Amino acid sequence: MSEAITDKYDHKHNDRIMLTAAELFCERDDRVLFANLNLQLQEGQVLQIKGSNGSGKTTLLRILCGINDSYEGDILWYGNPRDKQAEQFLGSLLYIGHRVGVNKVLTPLENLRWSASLQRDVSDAELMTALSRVGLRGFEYSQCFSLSAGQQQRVSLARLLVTGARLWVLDEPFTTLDVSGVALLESMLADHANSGGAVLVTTHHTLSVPDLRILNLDANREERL
Amino acid sequence: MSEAITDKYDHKHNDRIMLTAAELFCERDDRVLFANLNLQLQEGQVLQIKGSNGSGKTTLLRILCGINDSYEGDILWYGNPRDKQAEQFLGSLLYIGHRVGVNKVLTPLENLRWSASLQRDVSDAELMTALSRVGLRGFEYSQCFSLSAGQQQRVSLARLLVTGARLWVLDEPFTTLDVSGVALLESMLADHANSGGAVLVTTHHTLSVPDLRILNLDANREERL
Amino acid sequence: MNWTWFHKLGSPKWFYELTSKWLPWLIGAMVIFLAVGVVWALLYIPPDYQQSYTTRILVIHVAVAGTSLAFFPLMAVAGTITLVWRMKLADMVAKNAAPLGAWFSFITLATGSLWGSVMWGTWWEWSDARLVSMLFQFFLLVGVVALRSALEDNDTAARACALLSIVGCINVVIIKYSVEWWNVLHQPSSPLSMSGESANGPEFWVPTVVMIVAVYLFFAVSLILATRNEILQRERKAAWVQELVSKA
Amino acid sequence: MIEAIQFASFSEFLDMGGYGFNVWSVYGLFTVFVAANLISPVMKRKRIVRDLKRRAVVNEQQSN
Amino acid sequence: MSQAASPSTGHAFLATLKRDLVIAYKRKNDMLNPFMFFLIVATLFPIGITPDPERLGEISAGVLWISALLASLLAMDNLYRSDYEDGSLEQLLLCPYPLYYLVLAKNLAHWLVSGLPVVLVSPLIAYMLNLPQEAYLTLFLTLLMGTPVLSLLGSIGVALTVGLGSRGLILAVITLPMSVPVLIAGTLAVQQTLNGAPLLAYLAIMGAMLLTALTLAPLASAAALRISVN
Amino acid sequence: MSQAASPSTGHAFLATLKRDLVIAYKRKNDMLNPFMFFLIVATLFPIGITPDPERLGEISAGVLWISALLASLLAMDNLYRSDYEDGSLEQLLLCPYPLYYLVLAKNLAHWLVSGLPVVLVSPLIAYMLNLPQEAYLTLFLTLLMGTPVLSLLGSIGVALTVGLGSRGLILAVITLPMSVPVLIAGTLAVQQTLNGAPLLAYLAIMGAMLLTALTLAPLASAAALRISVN
Ligand code: HEM
Ligand SMILES: Nc1ncnc2c1ncn2[C@@H]1O[C@H](COP(=O)(O)OP(=O)(O)OP(=O)(O)O)[C@@H](O)[C@H]1O
Ligand SMILES: Nc1ncnc2c1ncn2[C@@H]1O[C@H](COP(=O)(O)OP(=O)(O)OP(=O)(O)O)[C@@H](O)[C@H]1O
Ligand SMILES: [Mg+2]
Ligand SMILES: [Mg+2]
Repeated sequence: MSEAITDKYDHKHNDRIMLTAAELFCERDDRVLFANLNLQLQEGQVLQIKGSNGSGKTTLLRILCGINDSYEGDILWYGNPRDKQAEQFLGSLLYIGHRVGVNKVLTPLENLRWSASLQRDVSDAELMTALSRVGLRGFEYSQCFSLSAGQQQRVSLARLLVTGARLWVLDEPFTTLDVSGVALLESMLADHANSGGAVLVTTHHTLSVPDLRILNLDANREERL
Repeated sequence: MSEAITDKYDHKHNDRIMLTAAELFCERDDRVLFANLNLQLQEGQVLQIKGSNGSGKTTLLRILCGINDSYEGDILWYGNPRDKQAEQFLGSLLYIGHRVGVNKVLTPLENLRWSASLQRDVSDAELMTALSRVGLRGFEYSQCFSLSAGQQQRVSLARLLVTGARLWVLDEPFTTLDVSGVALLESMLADHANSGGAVLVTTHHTLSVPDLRILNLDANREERL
Repeated sequence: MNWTWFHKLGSPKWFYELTSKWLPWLIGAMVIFLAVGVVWALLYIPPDYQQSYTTRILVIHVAVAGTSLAFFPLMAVAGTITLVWRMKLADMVAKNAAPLGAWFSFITLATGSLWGSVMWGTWWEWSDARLVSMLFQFFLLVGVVALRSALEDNDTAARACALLSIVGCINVVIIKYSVEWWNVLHQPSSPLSMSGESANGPEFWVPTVVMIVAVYLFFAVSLILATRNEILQRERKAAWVQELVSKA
Repeated sequence: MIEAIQFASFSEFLDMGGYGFNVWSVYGLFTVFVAANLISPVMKRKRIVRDLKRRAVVNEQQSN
Repeated sequence: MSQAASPSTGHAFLATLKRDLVIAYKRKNDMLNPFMFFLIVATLFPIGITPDPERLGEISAGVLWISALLASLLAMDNLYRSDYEDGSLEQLLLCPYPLYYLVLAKNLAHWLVSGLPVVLVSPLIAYMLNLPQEAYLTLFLTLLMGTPVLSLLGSIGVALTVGLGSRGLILAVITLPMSVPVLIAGTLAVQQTLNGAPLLAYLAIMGAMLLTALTLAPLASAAALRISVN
Repeated sequence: MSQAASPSTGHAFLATLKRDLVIAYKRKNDMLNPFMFFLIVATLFPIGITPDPERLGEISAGVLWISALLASLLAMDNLYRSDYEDGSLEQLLLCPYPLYYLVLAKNLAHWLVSGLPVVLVSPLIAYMLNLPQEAYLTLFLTLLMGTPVLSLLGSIGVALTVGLGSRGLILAVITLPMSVPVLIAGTLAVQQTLNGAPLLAYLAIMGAMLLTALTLAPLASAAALRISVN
């Protein structure tokens, strides 16, 4: 199946290939999650990772970001080993995991200000705009523990709007969003891809994003068996 | 809007009305979440509560169950005040919240055994059957921290199969489930309703369950304004 | 039994209006008693043959110390009302009583040791039950304040603090008796016992009584002022508050 | 009962029979204590009223 | 509470007890740590205060009790925390049996795992700290009766603070004053035995404390849990 | 580490420092509690050991140091816990700046909030425990230099244990042995001052400890965090 995906790539634009994973192998508790997994992500692409519960989506994302390093295989960033250029890689990466990184005591604004500062310098006006774009106008100064589950998720989505990161890695960002939230996030993904960024996203939803590519971990596994 | 819903009720079967909420009012941080909210739930019904993020779905469920008691209004259980017959009410209730009540250190089997014991006496064979029905065969003896997000959610769903509770209250039970998991849960809801149970569920999904009734908190709010 | 008076008592509006009427009188009385008490104590109490002019400390100490013992019972009663009847007013009083009580306890400790340094030649004495139990009353009150500020939800905080106040009230009593008992068995009764002070004549106890009344009045005024603020804040959406504010 | 004023001179008054530090500390503390616990609620009340007024104005503007 | 003695309440009690013991067993440290903490804190004193055996002997009873108290306090944090975080506490509250018994089951499991080992190792540490021999039995018995009281009291504090982000310290600030009477009774008993007083009177007092705590503290904890989860 | 001194690293350092101070300020107790804990634990000793001022004076230096150590230990729990639980820690690890500085910022904020108040109140408690007057300055200065070391060392322990369900105790078991040298140096300094030895030598030792901890401990903490989050 690795070929199946690789074949679709546009080999003329190799310099636009951001992230490459080659021959990834990961096993947990004696269960092989994936073996021989290859994937490439180009600028301007949205790649959805699908798979049944426990198929290894979260694990794959964490491996690609470098949070988890119990894997075998190569991960390349613009053609060179990712770990050799950690600074550039991390400077272009934004990861939002299952746990979204929102402190409950701080307000949405304070949370966003700190997250942004880890990547670049952002003015408060920009932060406020981002917050109201994700539907948190009026909640900028409430402490986050008093927000609903979906509202907390929205705080983390505001990070997408203020970061300069080119590569977004999102682990189930749709879970608690309502219909308008889902539409908003889909449009954000499309915009990002349009402007040359790339997105890696896991979700069980059926995404409506133009030119969506899908990697199905279950298929990968079945083929292997 | 209260009439809108009430009118649909089958007034001949008043003795089949499990749960009634009359004139519920709740406000948090000076924001009125709902006022004048009326709802009735009969045996055999599935009621989905909809609403945008922060509209008060979670709060409503917790109020109905009695976890949260900062509300005004009356809640009746088979026509009598809920709090006067807490034992019967709690004996017929199963609540699964955002946090699903799965201990990470224990195995799915141990988790389920304890949850079940809080309601009734269940044999291990029954528990194992329930676990494999929710797709956790082979994971019965793994510790839960090593399960994926969706698998942990499935552990909590197994409780639905072993409890004798007539009223299920589920807060966003679909979030991390894959396609097969969603189908499974929907069939479980339908079965439960068929056998005379009742379900209160919040989700942003479009549920495919026969005879689904929907309460939209946003509509409620707009009408009020 | 007719409970209307009870519910009326629980109405913040009723309390606010009632105290509006009483406050001027209370404040007036407080100022008079404080002035008379302080002037009398400082200028007119004759020196004790043994304690010289330090009896002037005692005037303040006794008044503050006596009042500080009222806080835990007050908070426990208010807490019970909060837990059982959910009366908002009781919690508003309890909320403001805790920090004020911590202040009172602290001043008791400070004036006590300022006097102790003269009388006993030491600022602090671990073997005295009254001192130790007062110190722990201070700790417990700070604990209540800390818990209040830690819990974000008003309703949760109210009930949690109510429970802690009740437990704490019992605890202060137990600590006091256990320290007493501990020391009685430990060593011959402490030579530093506070009771049975030199037989003081009226030239001493009259200003003391004046001061006690003054401090009680001050306690009432301060607590009422703080509670009224609390009412304004929590009832800010009520029509009568908005009307009141627009006139202010 | 009220004897004469107990001090002949002001410096004697300050000295309090050698215990000036203790006596004046107690009265100083007491003054701070009373003043703080009266002034702070009064100040707070001013703040609250100002805040509520501002809010009322904002609300009015919004509803118009 | 009408169902108090019904077989299913007992069933839920046992299931909860067993669950908590299994969790502790799986975590392993839960059992080892209070014990290690007790050991380490007790050894801080010879280092920080004095290594002289005679002077150590004089302070050893107090040091042992204070170490036990702190160990018990630190161990408390585990009592309801993970249940709160994963939502099990809501299940507990929504269970049709009286919360009193379930809280009691949790407290019992907790003491078996964190209090009992401390009591069992205390003679060893007493020896290391040069406690006079006559006091061993008293120390052991008072700790045996006193540590459950500490657990039961601590449980109230944990229940009140379980929803807070910053834990540990506020718990200590609430719980330590409540433990002082136990500390006094315990050290007093040891001291008096050294002075030749009869042991029984002190044990009676400890027993009374334990009984009172057993009946009242779980009620307070249960109420506190309801408040915290709200 | 090539970017170490770039303005953006400094920006991230300040932002993190400020964030942690704001969180502490909002929680309020974070600031009050280490202080109260220190006070309360220190009062347990007169009650548990002896109220006799003379004997208290002998043990007071040790008691103060041990209480400070325990207060610092208990306060540690807040350091990375909530960041781990809400996912902020992953953000920290995936940030392009050297983790060393960010960890240092978090440690600094933590000490300012929980260590400094303990140092400031120590003379009062020293008085209540009847510490001989000549030792005040030494005690104060050694605590001022010693508590940051305790924080920095504790940070390693917290970072290692941040992923564990049962906290508190395992942390203590890891951290306390590491803190013993600081305890020894601190109490020794006080003792020696009482014997008339010059203060400066001890301060130099403390200073050396502080410098070493400042350069090495955050590196160890950073590595430990990477391991824990994995
Ligand atoms: C920090 C030290 C002290 C504390 C915490 C303290 C505490 C108290 C308390 C709580 C009371 C109120 C008792 C009541 O109204 O029933 C009181 C009263 C009193 N105190 Fe103190 N005290 C301290 C030092 C002293 C000293 C040094 C003296 C003088 C030797 C003293 C003499 C008195 C007297 C005469 C009374 C009033 C008489 C009585 O109610 O027994 N106190 N103190
Ligand atoms: N502890 C709290 N204190 C104050 N306000 C709160 C608290 N919890 C929730 N709220 C407020 O109540 C509102 C409703 O929250 P709730 O969690 O019920 O929403 P929800 O409908 O479940 O949303 P979601 O779809 O995001 O889960 C939110 O606007 C939130 O700000
Ligand atoms: N810490 C761990 N230790 C051992 N095994 C683990 C651990 N974490 C995950 N696993 C195993 O790895 C597998 C994949 O987990 P992962 O979280 O990546 O799944 P997922 O595809 O994200 O599933 P979901 O859709 O439920 O989120 C699971 O079967 C799980 O048992
Ligand atoms: Mg996942
Ligand atoms: Mg919700």
